[in-house]
Amino acid sequence: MSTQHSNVSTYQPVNLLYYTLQLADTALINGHRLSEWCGHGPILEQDIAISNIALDHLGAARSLYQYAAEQFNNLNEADKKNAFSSPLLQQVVGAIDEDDLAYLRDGWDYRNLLLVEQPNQDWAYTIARSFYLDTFNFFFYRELTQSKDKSLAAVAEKSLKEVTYHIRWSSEWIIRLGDGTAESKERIQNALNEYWRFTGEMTHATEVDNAMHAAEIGVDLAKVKANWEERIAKVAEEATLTLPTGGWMQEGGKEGRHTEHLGYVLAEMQFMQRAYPNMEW
Amino acid sequence: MSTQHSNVSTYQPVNLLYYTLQLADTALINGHRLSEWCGHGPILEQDIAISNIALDHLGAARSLYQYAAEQFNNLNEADKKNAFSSPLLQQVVGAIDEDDLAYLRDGWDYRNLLLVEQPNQDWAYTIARSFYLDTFNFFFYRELTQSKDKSLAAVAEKSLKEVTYHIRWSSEWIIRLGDGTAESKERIQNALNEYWRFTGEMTHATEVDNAMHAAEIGVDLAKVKANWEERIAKVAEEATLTLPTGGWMQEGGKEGRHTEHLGYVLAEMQFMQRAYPNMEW
Amino acid sequence: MTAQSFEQHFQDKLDNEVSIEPRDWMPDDYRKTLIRQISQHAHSEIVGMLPEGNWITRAPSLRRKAVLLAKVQDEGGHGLYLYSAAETLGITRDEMLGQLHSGKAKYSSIFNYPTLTWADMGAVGWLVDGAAIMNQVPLCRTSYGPYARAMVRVCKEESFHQRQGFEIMMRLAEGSETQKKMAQDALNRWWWPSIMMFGPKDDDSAHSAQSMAWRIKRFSNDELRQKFIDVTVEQAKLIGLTIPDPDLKWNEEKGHYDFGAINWDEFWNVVKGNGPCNKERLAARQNAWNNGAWVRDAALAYSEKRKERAEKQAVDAA
Amino acid sequence: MTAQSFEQHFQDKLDNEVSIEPRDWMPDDYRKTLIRQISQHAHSEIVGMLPEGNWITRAPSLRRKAVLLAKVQDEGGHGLYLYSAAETLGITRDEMLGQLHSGKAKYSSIFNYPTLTWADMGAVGWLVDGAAIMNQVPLCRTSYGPYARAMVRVCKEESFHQRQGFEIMMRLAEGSETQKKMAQDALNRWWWPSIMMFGPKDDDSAHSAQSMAWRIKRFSNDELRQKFIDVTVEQAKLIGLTIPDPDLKWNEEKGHYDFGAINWDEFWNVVKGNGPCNKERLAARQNAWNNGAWVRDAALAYSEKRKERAEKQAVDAA
Repeated sequence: MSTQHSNVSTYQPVNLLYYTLQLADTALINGHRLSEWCGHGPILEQDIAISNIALDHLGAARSLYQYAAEQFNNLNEADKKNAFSSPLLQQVVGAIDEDDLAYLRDGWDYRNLLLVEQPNQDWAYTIARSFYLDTFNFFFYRELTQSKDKSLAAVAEKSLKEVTYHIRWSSEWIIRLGDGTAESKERIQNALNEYWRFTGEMTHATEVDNAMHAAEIGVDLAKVKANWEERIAKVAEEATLTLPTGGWMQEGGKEGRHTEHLGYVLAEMQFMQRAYPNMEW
Repeated sequence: MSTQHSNVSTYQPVNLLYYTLQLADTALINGHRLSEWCGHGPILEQDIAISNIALDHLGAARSLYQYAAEQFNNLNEADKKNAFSSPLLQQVVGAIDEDDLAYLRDGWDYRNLLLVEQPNQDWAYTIARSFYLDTFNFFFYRELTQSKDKSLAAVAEKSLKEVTYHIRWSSEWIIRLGDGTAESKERIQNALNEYWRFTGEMTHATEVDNAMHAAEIGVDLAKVKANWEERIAKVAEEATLTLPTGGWMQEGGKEGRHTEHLGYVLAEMQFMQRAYPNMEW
Repeated sequence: MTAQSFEQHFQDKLDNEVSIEPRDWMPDDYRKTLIRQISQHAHSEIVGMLPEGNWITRAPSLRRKAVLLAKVQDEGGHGLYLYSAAETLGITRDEMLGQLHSGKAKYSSIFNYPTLTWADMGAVGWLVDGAAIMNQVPLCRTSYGPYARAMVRVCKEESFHQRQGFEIMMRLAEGSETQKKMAQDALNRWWWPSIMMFGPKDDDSAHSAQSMAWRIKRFSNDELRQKFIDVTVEQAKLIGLTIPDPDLKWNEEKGHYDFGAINWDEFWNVVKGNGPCNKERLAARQNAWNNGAWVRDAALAYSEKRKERAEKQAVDAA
Repeated sequence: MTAQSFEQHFQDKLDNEVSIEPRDWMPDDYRKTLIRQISQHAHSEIVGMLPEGNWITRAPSLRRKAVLLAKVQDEGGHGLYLYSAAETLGITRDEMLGQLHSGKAKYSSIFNYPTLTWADMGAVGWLVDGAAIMNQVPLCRTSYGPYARAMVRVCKEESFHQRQGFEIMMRLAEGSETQKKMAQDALNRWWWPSIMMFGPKDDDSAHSAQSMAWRIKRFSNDELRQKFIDVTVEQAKLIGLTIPDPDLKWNEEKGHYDFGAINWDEFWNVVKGNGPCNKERLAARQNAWNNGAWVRDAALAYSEKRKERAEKQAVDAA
């Protein structure tokens, strides 16, 4: 992929890098969580389905990291030095690649949504997390196909096909659990309530979001928000569930301030690259 | 501490290093598992007690690692190169210290008993693990106070005081759970049965054990085994529990072949030293 | 004695700085206020084990790991002293824990912030324990005897913890670029929550006047906060860290630091349950309690069996 | 037709290499043997997800992570084909899973060994999938149609997995000293269990003769084992790894490798449940099943509600 944003005026290279990483990190960490189910699902067909979805997110993350690495390698030296605080990433000699971004950044350089780093707990919590995220992704990537940045637009185009399946899958599970047994209804209702506080961040614009939207690279989050709200309400109604409204929202993920869970995810995910540095696998 | 084994004839420096690490690694990993309870215990007094025991193990591990580091630093270059396979430990410039041994060795260089890397699961499993280990430690360290290696004898002397408390604590809990409610009896019986297969390794002599015993540095594991069996039988009887007998025993820990659990313990425990190398804390 | 003379007697003790003891008469509201305050303090110790407990398994050196584990364990011990002190007022530990788990009882809001890096172990020790000590030292002379005596033990250990925390920060501040950044980042995140630990401004503090009269409280929130800021700013300077308050300025005239506006919306929001970790902290305590139920049942059943057997033996022997 | 003519008809099909299909008559023992073999094979796929699943979250590169996750998912898919094939013989998936969870049904013992380093992902792919393919390719022509067709799909994917495993090993073998050691260590641990995958020696194999006659089995255990060894030894040479068998030697006369004595005590011990991970593997499957019970209940309840609603609508509309 090549960078196609020369015609954009309000654009700053580091903002585009961070914007790309928001998407990449969310995809990677979400894929990580979903992949933890592999071999442990409640029904064999669903074990396979959720692993498949994890693979989609991992694939999207890889495309985005490759693009982010390319951007980073094109930064001037001062921007390169300031882009990340992770010491091992700063020590990489020469060009960085997708794996350096995934395996050598510390938590404070990760820009994923807080929602996706929350633990799986049980099938209800996993479905609630996916439902909120998949619905967001669907409308977000639909907008992003119109990005002036051709690389992001291309990733969006590909992701949209996958997300169309994801949103159907998680919505159907919301309905099945909500309109299933008394136990499943209680469980999914609790999970939706618990994770509600992580949903505000998805459509609350950071400085990076605003800069990228102004540059017509990023999307209009207000528009995504309206669509997201309409859609989740519709599904919840069919599922005979009640969505929370308002309330305090937890934020910080897109700016590198995370919950206590991310540290454990990274300790596990990055262990090999850190214990066996500078090797080819 | 200084090395006091010049009068021992069948002695090899690397064997003493490995022997010391068997003890150090078992203490560290056991302390790690127990420390996971801190803040999550079933009763506040027991939360404090188990953290205290974890501290004892951590303290013993530190003394032993300090001694092991001293031994390693005195090895000839060929032995140094072959002692461990962990690349980052091999790259340490100059003398190594206790932290290098704890944080830069990979799983295959760890020599702890398999028993102690098993997850806490619940209070019953934790107590069963402690009961088997504490009883072993009590008789083992009692013998080790007679070691010709003055450093190990000194550690044993200090540990024995602590272990005398540990064995009382875990034995009392075995009795309390065994002779408590029907539920607690079932839980502790299951846990004792499940962890039985990791007990053979404690008193089954490896080449290193044999060499150190021959050199009058290490202890006679057959003697420890007899004492261990007698004591756990007595406690089990008072607890109205039935100990398993015979059966296949899992081994390998003392030679670096572990269960799948150790990798996760190390990924978490070593994360900082690996993500932020060469720093003082 | 008449009711009035009981009250007079109680007031005399207060006036003469004589301790009120468990069997002494005391006004109902004094008792209630103390139960609320001591149990809240005990809960804070217990919940306070969680944010620091989060780094025990990941401490960067064996020495730091041992010190941290010992510290968190001490907090459990403080909880124990304080629950015992509260029990002398006629409430059981189980009742107090029930109130914690149901959300009825509060604990210090500071523990609803996450510990995100190792530097947070420094910041928590330095700032949070530092603020706690400011609050607690005067309580060593509080009017209720068991509480005052518990606080003497607590304060001794807390000041040790505070020094350990400061030492962690100092080490980071003199370390690599990354370590410096880690230390500054932790200070940035913990500074404002720490100075909120002294509670609302005096004008907005609900219980203060009565508590002062009862000698349960001995200095006002704002006095203690000012003292903490004055001390801590100097310590930050010493190790080259920057307090994240652009309005912070030495006021020669007052002999104190002026500081910026506190975000009280955030404070009340966290108190209401919307802090970053309120749900996680409470869930962790509830899980420990619920998962431990069968263990407590077993311990109780066993001790009853033992008692019965001892009684039966005594009877048989008779 | 008489019972005898049913049997003759069945035998004719076998003799003429015509597939037996679900609705065809077949001897009870043929049916039982197939159910046992196919379900055991299906269970092996499902349990086989666990040792490799253990490294998905820790794979050392994003590419390797994606390939591994896809592979483990494929194994789930194989389980699905095979459960379906077994169901055509008149047993339900739940019955088969019940037998797995109770310990009545077996699965391949190889999955009771732990995966201790990343190199095990290479060794498992190369050796375990390699051995599986040797066993399974002949089953593509097995007499029972649904089983044969399932195996065609399975074998296509397995040979892909085997190449991926070998590629991991190759990369390690040409890497750093540590990587080479990792690869050799994995080969040392997986070699003997892999060659035990072909089952006991022909003399000691309980079901072999009848299975051969039924064309459920087409080559003997020892034939397949020899073939696997001959192929794999050459591959190990190619990447500079050493087979951990001092007795291994090319036998010019036989045109095969001679190899050392297999530790059958270990084999039977692991079959009996004493492998390093038997308890963990079974517990993982039981937990997945038990924790998923409410999910399956919900799915069933929902689909029944939907059906009822559809029927009611149909009635209302009529």
